[in-house]
Amino acid sequence: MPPRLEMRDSPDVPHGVTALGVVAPPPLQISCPAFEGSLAMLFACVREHRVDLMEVALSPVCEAYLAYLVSLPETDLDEAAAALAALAYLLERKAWLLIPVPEPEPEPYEEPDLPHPGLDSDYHLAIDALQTWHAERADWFFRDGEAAVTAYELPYRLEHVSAADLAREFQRVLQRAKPQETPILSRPRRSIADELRRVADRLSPEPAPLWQVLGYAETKSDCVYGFLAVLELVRLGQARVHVAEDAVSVSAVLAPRAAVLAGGHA
Amino acid sequence: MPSPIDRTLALLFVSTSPITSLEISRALQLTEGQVEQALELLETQLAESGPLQLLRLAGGYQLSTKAEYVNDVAALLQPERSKLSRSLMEVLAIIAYRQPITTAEIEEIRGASCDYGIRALAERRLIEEKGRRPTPGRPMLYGTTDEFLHQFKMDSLADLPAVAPALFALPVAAAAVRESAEH
Amino acid sequence: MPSPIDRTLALLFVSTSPITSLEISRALQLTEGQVEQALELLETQLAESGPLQLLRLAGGYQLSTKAEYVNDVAALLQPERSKLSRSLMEVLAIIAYRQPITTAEIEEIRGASCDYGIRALAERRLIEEKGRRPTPGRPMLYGTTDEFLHQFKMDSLADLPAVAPALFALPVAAAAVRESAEH
Repeated sequence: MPPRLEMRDSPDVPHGVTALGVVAPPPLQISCPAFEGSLAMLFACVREHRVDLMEVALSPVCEAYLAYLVSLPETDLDEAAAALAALAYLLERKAWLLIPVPEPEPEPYEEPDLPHPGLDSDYHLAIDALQTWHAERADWFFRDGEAAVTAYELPYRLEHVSAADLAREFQRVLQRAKPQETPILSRPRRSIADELRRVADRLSPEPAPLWQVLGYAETKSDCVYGFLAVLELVRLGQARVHVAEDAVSVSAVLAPRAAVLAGGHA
Repeated sequence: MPSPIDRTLALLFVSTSPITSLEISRALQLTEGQVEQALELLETQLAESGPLQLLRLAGGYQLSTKAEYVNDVAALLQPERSKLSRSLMEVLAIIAYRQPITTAEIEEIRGASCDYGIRALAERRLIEEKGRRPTPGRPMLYGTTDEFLHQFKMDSLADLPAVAPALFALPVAAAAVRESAEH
Repeated sequence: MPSPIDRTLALLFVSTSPITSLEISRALQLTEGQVEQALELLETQLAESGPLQLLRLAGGYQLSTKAEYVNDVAALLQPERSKLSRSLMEVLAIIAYRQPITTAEIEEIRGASCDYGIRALAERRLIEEKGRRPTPGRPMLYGTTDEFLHQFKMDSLADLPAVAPALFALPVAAAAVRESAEH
């Protein structure tokens, strides 16, 4: 089995294209007192100032890289190039570190020291404290969000409103509520058949209250005619009356419409 | 052990819609009588000092800020003014002229919901509950308050400006009105 | 004219999230000094009696019921108590102390994946995206929200538990906490 495949089994660095779409360098493993891990990890750690590059000898890494290039006939060029770029970066950084410079090297981003991998006990203490606070906080209750705000959309200024405004408003509401009725000059003649038809139209198989069945009635005589029509429909077996404790309701008996009307005329 | 008054106040504080004395008594494991008593004391206590007041609304109780803080509250919340004024005015006018009246009747006249209006007007102490109508469902009746008379500079409801009499008789009690239409 | 204390209380009552003394002073047209004084008096007054308390939370002031009323209120509201799992707490703690931080960094500290944690915490609005780090890949940076401060009863990040001063890397909190740790 070629050494390269063994190296790819390393869990630290996936082979090939990473999730970020960047080609990862081959998983060359480096092991020294200051650092243990892959070339990619070393690159990342140096970049983020988590490893002192002065403590890591780079010449064995370069040798390993050359061995990797030589030993693998089917070397992936992208992969090899990525490793070369990482190695070049490390060598340049180390060169900068070795040459005393009057000005500090400019850093694009200041990264704080990260603790050692794995959660240390300090975090556990902090988590415990936060958990306690969270539990204590659950003992407090606040005014509920949305409902409260709508309840306060009320600053209606009354200083400029008079009783006359109130009257005008009332009149306006009433006008909107019911348009002016046209006066009835003479009482029209009525046909009981029309009345039956009107009532039958409003009946459904579901029992409905009497007032709903007579809903169109606007005058006392409307009510009387409507009621007579209901009685007639009941007599003809086309409607049924249900008497409950506090209400009377009427339902239709399903039958051909023609029979009703014929009955009415009869 | 906190007093029933304080415990009741805590519940009212967290409720943003009216709660009944029954709900309070269940939560606090007190009798309804004890809760009613606590509510009465709380109402007096709040009325005497502080910016809050206890309202009796739709058969339940609710806390709100007193009317004199409305400008402060408005300055903080910056609510929409113009949109609401008209609908509040309508509900108030209907209640003033047709009291005592149920919400269903107000809605019939207006052709629109009036829950918000009732609440907002009660918060301003312009209307209050006036008992229940002895019909099925025992709906709550609303009427105007002394504060309403004071705000509109009236001595009694008789001072309300007259409205065209023909329009005056309308839906409320359908039978009565329909009868009058026949004459 | 109502007192500044009562007027402040009225505003706190209608606010459903923390409000700052600046917001109060603007609404009441008082100086911030006057408001701060009123808040201080109000805090003492509420602490002495009644079921409410004044809290400094997430950079503002807010009223809540006192902890001894928890059972009464819970009996009324029957709230769903959502406890955060230990693994969510780990991710949250790392973000809180090391913000702004990338998922890769969190995973490195924890030694375990944190995708689920990030999503769950963001859904609870405890954390949010805080921009991208200007490094290759431009990874997303995460930090805590005001809701986090509110849920963990903190006024600012400087209130993070000082049990572990070594954890502080963020410039905001670091100074304050290290100072307090020195005393």
